[in-house]
Amino acid sequence: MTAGNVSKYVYTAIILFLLWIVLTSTFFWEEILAGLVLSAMVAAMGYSLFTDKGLGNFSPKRLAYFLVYIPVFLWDVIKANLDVAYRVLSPKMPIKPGIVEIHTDLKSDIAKLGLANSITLTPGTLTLDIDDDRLFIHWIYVRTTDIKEASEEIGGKFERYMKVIFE
Amino acid sequence: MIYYMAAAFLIAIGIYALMLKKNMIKMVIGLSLMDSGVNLLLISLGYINGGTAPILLNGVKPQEVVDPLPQALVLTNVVIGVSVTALALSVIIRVYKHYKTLNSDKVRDMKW
Amino acid sequence: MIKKSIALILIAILFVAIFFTLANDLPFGDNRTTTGVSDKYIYHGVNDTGASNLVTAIVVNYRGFDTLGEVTVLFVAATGVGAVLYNMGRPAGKKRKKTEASLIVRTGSRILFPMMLLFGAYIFVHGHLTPGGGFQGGAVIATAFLFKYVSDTRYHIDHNKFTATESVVGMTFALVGIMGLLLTGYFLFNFLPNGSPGELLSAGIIPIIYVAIGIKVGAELTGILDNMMEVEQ
Amino acid sequence: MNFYTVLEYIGMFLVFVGALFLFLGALGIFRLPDVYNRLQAGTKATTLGAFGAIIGIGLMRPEWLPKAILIAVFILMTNPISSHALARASYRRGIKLWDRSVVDRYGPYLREKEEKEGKR
Amino acid sequence: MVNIDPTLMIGIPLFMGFLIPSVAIVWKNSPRYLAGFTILFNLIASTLLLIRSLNAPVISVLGGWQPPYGIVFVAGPLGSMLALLISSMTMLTWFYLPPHIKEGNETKFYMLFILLMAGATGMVLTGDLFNLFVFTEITSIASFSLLAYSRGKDEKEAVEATIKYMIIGSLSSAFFLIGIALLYGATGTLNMADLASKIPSANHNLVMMALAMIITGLGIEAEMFPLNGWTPDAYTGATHPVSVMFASVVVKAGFFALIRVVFLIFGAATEALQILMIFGLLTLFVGESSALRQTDLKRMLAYSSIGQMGLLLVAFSLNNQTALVGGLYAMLNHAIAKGLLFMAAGSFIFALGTRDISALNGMGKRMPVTSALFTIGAFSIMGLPFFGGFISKIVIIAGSMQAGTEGMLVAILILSASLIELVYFLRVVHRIWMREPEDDSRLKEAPFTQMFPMIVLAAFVFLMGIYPQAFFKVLIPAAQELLRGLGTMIGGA
Amino acid sequence: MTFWIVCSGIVLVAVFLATVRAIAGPTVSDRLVAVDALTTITVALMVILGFIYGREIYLDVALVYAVLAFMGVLIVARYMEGGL
Amino acid sequence: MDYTAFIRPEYVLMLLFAGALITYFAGKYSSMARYSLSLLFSGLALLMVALLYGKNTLSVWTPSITPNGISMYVGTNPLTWFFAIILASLSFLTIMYSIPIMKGKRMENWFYTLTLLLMGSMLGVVFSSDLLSFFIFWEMMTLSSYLLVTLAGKRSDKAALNYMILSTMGAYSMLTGITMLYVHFGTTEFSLLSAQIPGTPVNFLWLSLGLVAVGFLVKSAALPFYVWAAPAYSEAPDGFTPLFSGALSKLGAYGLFLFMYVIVGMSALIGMGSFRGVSSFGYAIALLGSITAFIATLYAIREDDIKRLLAYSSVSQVGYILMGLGIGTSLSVAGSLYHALNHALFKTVLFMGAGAIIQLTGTRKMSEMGGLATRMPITFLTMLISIFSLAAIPMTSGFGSKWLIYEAAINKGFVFIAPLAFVASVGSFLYSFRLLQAVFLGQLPDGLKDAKDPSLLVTIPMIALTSITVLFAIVPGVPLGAIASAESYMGIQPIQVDSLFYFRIGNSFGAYNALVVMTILLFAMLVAMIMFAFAGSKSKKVDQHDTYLSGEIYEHHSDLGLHYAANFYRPIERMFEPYLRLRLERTYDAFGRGYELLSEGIRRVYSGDVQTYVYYVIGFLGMLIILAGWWW
Ligand code: NA
Ligand code: NA
Repeated sequence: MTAGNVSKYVYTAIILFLLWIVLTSTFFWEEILAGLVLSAMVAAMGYSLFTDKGLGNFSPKRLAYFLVYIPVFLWDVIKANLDVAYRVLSPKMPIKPGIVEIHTDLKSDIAKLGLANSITLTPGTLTLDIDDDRLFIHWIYVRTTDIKEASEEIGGKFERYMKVIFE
Repeated sequence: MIYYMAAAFLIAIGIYALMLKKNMIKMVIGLSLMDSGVNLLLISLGYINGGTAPILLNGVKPQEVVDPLPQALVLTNVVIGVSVTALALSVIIRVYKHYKTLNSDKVRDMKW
Repeated sequence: MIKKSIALILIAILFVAIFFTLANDLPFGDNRTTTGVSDKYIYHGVNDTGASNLVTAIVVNYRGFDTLGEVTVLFVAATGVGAVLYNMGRPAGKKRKKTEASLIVRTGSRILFPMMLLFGAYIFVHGHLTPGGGFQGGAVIATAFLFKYVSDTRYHIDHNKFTATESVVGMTFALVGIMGLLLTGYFLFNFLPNGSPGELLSAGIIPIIYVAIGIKVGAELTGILDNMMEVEQ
Repeated sequence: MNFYTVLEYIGMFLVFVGALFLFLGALGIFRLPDVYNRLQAGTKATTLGAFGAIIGIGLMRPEWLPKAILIAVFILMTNPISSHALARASYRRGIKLWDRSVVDRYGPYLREKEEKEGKR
Repeated sequence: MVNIDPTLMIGIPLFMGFLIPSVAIVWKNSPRYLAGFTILFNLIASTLLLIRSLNAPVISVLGGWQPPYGIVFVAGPLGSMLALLISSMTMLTWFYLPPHIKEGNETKFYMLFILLMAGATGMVLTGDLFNLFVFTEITSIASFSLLAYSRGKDEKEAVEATIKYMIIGSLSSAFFLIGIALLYGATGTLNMADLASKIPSANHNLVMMALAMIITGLGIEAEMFPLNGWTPDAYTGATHPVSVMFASVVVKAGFFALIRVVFLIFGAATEALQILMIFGLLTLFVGESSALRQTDLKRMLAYSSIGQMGLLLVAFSLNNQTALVGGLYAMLNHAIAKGLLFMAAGSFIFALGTRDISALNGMGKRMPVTSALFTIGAFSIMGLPFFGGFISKIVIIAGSMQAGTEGMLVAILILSASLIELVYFLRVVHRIWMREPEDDSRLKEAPFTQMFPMIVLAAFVFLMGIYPQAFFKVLIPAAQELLRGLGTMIGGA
Repeated sequence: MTFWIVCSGIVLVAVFLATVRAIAGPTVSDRLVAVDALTTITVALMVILGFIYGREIYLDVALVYAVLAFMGVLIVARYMEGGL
Repeated sequence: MDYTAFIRPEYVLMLLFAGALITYFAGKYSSMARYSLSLLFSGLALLMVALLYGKNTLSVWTPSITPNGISMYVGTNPLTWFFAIILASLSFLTIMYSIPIMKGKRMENWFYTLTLLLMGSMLGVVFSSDLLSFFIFWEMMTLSSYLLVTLAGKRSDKAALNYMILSTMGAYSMLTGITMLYVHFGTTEFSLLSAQIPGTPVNFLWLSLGLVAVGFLVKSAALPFYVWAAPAYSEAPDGFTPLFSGALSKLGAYGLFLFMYVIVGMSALIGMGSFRGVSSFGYAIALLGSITAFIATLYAIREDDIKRLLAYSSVSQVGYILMGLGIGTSLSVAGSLYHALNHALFKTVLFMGAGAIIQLTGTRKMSEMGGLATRMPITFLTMLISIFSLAAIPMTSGFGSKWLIYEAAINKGFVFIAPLAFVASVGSFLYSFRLLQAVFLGQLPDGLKDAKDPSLLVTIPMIALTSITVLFAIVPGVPLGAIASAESYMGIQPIQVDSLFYFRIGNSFGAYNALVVMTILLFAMLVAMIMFAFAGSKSKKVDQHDTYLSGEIYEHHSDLGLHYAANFYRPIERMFEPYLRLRLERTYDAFGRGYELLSEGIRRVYSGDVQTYVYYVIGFLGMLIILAGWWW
């Protein structure tokens, strides 16, 4: 077992154990013990794919970015939701849908997933597919069909966070 | 009462699928529907007005809970239903391989 | 047409019969008989078995034998699916001729898979405390594996490992039953202390059985999925 | 007005907003013209709605909060995945865009890819 | 004397069922021997159980919860006898298996095989209605799987039969469960003895509705007309040893379940008995008449089985001791003789490559031993003297005569059906011995391992014909048990 | 109490609208979109009901339901694009 | 050592069953062993049966075999012995006769095994002293005789199957009746049963006795069950037919004697209703017997096939036996028993002779035979005497028995039975004459120029039986003595037998003195023969094909039906043609075919479509639900 794998395994086990604590919401020793055993067992079954970086994910910078990203993202989501709400409620339904292409510089799959999900969750845009660095986005109100512009408009902000958090 | 109605309705729908749908997958779905109906029937049998789930934690009193036995039976029956459905679908895969159809009318080499 | 009307008449008869029998003779909401057995479960279940979840108390303890039977049903069905679909799969090592899943789904499965496994484990470990149980937990575990299949056309399980796991947990369940017989003269007798209700290590043999069932069901359902996924159209 | 009461009111607010968004999402699904647009509404608004409602309940019952967050986060992680999968599958299955859609970059890409694979 | 707890007859097969696949990974041929060992265990256990239960019913409380709160196993003479029948027929079929199951996954076959036995054993021993449902499902699902096992030439028919059987079988289990639910709603209990004591005071409508559901549900398993559409296909499509298991084990357990529910729970409700009587007679005639015109050997045997099940239904619904003893005797005889017939037919078909009856011309010269064994089975089913079927026939007739004028009519109908049966079996036997074969070559007889079970069965057919007292020793208490009802046996709680 | 009635009422209207789409279609995808939304709504509703009845166990149910529903939609989607 | 300890009926049966088994295995390897063993076993059995004369035994031969602890009994008594000795001797002689006749035939080894088995089961039927063993042996007898018929190969298939089906039908009817008796009285042993009979409801007796009688009437080939007989007798292997017709056909009569007179008893029988002092039940039997005798005679007259002719003759003669049996007077019962004996003697000889001739000529058509009298003198002579006996020509024992039966019928003034019997008797004279004429007289066909008598193994049994026929004609007291004791066993007033040579039955009407009648008739015959001898030179010899050709000589075209024998009794046939066309066989065939057709329809219920089955299930449940609402 390489050092990288150990790191991945430990990271996975820790995340799973945290998940367990959240699930049980108790600190009885029995539950903790069960959580440790089960996390260790389950981690063994999935650690190799669960993470690319292993314990590297716990670097303070990443964590900090992650914590900042949450409110930023939520705010975007709420903003965009209001936008969609307006379009849905408006009797004329002011929509101008279409599928545009955008590009990303992200390399890691997990980062791309983060990006794609963020885009999807942000109302108005929906990730249809990813192929390498090309993302196809269904846009409820197409403002531009240019790849560069669209990339910045749709995913730019998220991409910057993702780059730090996952790469 | 609506539960009884729903249970009877599910059973009836299941039988409807069995009697009038030629597609064998739909027939199997009909069986599953019937099964759900039966499960619902069992659950509703054990209900008491104002009853709650029979888990005696957080100060729930025995008088307040619904009859746990039908629920236990349903748990068992659900698994049985899943098993049968899985097996039926696998068999249908093989039927399809040989007959190239799922129409029950056509799958009748053996008769009389 | 005649066929359809006959069908509809029969269905109507059945519907009316079932519904009105229930409605008239088992008035909804107040038919928990006091002469029946359930009062025993409701009033003494927690003391008898140590499980706060009375359904669990019944499923694993009072009527544990049904559950053993139910595990067997699933086992038989899984074996049956294997036997039915035997030799219908793709040749070893060949990938299924199917559209690949997108990167999003694939990557999603990488992250969610271990989490779902842990959910499953959580559910069957707490079976005696929550509405979950071995089957539900097992189903979640199988769902995790299903996610794998759905997101990766090359995915396949290690049959030997699964078989061995299934065997061990299955035998554990049977052995717990036989141990009860040997120790007390009753098959499936709860020979462990009940502990205090509500805690993880309570309810005697129930958690052991539920863990066994959980793993078994998970493996079993996964086996069924594997068999079905491997079928070459 | 103690801390818990405040939390409870915040929670109630969140639940109410959540419910509203659930309604908006459903309305979007009901009203919008094609699968893709409906997905837009369905994913976003309902996810946010559910998120709000669940967190809101968590705030009203703080001992449930961890589990509530877990559920909410799970929804947040899975809903975009399933929506994406649905959209992709719909497109590949040939479900057309709304006829007043303005641009389609995905169709040409798919044809191009098919040709490449066909050559191989 | 060693006592083996009846629950182990379920526990051990389950344990072994779980064990077999793992051991098979390292030792490929182990499933056969492990299965054989398991069956042997059950055989020994059921023999001991039968001996014990003749003195007093053996009651095994599962999990230590006294009835009606827990599940009980109640092994009276009747249940134990059936358990013994099941394990011994499974054992004999085990000998017969090898060449017939080569095409598929043998490990899985053996797992299903012992689980089928366990399921059927559970069906006859359990004293709890819902548990009966669970075991019925185990048995059914194992049967479905074994039925679909055929590969090669018969595969197409096997899967067709399986899907039919599955659809009808699942329908039956749904109705059975509705019946159970209604009974639970009416009485609040699932223990059979407890039910028996509570039903008289329970809501009559509910009980009757439950009865209708249960008769429909279990009638399918018991091959009652018109619920038996699946039967001929299943017998025909199954690989030969599985047909044997169907005729000798599965249907017997299903039939027993039906009878037990009607007799024990409903205290031999006269309405139910009338229904069983009428449909028993119909089953008898439809089965025998359909067999009359068959050109397919296995299908003919299948219809004959249906007819025999009808006979059993009639015998049991006569509801007097003589008829019950006769019915039980017929049940045993049919299990043994029809098992023998299916085995011999399997050997014929295996050697000839066709199920066509006309191919049997002159088989007496080409496969003399198998032909002789087939003939013995046929004679027993036909009810010729010195074979088991004779005794069962005359005892059933005697029983029906006790039922007054209607009984007389029943006797005449039974005998008329018996005449039809005689005709078509005679035609086959006649072909085998009296016709000249088209191809005079000797065919290879089955190997001794396969011959052995057939010879044992033939010996039993004879034994039943010439020394019936041995069997009456068990059957008379068994019939009395049925007549008495379970209610008085373990008295509710 | 009024609050819960109002909230439930809003959610029920949502359920109704989504159900209409689920029945009306017109394509399988449309129905599936509606079902997907319905499952999300249901999860939220379960949590709310758990609060109303004061039983934490509803949360466990909701979690399992969320997992299974997600997989359900995903499977159908993959099936539609020929990925199974 | 006291050998008499072994002279018990159960040992006879064991000997024969073991013998059958031994013969089968030994016979597989050596034909000599097969012949000698079967002769040995049957001979030994015959000897033991003979030594049983005058004994009365009853013993349990099995432990209880039913749930209620029924045991099985065998025993012997005068009635039993009378039938047993006939059966045993015929069996023995038939085996002897079969050795040359069956040589090299299909499944020869099985023939001997089955014959021994049949002998055992026939003796079992008469020895059994309870209902159950009676029925078991009866079934065994049916089965082994069925198998013997099928030995003839494919041509006998249909006949054998019909025989089996009808027999089984009869047996099941019998079983129903037997079970009624058992369930009503709680015992199966004959003497215990008969002790309980008085006071039994009449309806019950009618029903049970009627059901039982059906079985016997089938075996006796009485109306309306005779349809199996002609094909089965004629298609059976030649070695088996004599036994089949001579011995086996008597068991129906035995069964009737047993149930009517031994078990139910005369008084209870009369109690069931009577007609001119004869029990109604018996009258019905007698009536059936007489009609059977009449109709079968008509068929026999038409037959060209020698075995079929004899077969119909058997049916007709058994009809006489039933007639006497049914009337139930001292005279008629004696006649019936006596006729059973006579028929066994002469019909066996006739079938043996026919078998020998068929083997020789390779045909069963009488129209292809002729002129064999000189080539086969022994066969001719034995058959001639038997034919006389069959035709009841005075001076033969056949005359005596028929005379007794007529007299009984006339005595009772049965205006229907007596004339029928008389006409039948005339008929039997007609076909006997045809047989005689067609086979032995006239010209010899070209193929048969070097025909000669069969081997000693064939002729010895024929001579032996013929000698007995002749002997009993002279000393009727010997058989009648045995008959008288059988009658007294049955509770019927026995006929008086004064001495071996002379008997006289006193009654209100008159007396029959065998010696006197015989002497007178013998004298008349002599006169006739002398007249024929004198006139012989004046008679013209006519070719057998000369019937319709006005003396013009044609080539022999027997296939044109121009042979003398082909339309021998054309005028009589023409008379009955319309009635004979309504053959009962057609009805049975139509029923059989109809049922098969019905079955073909019934099995369409299994349509193969699972959905249909779902309809059945739901329909069934719907019906139950409706019933549940309606009945309950
Ligand atoms: Na649980
Ligand atoms: Na979702």
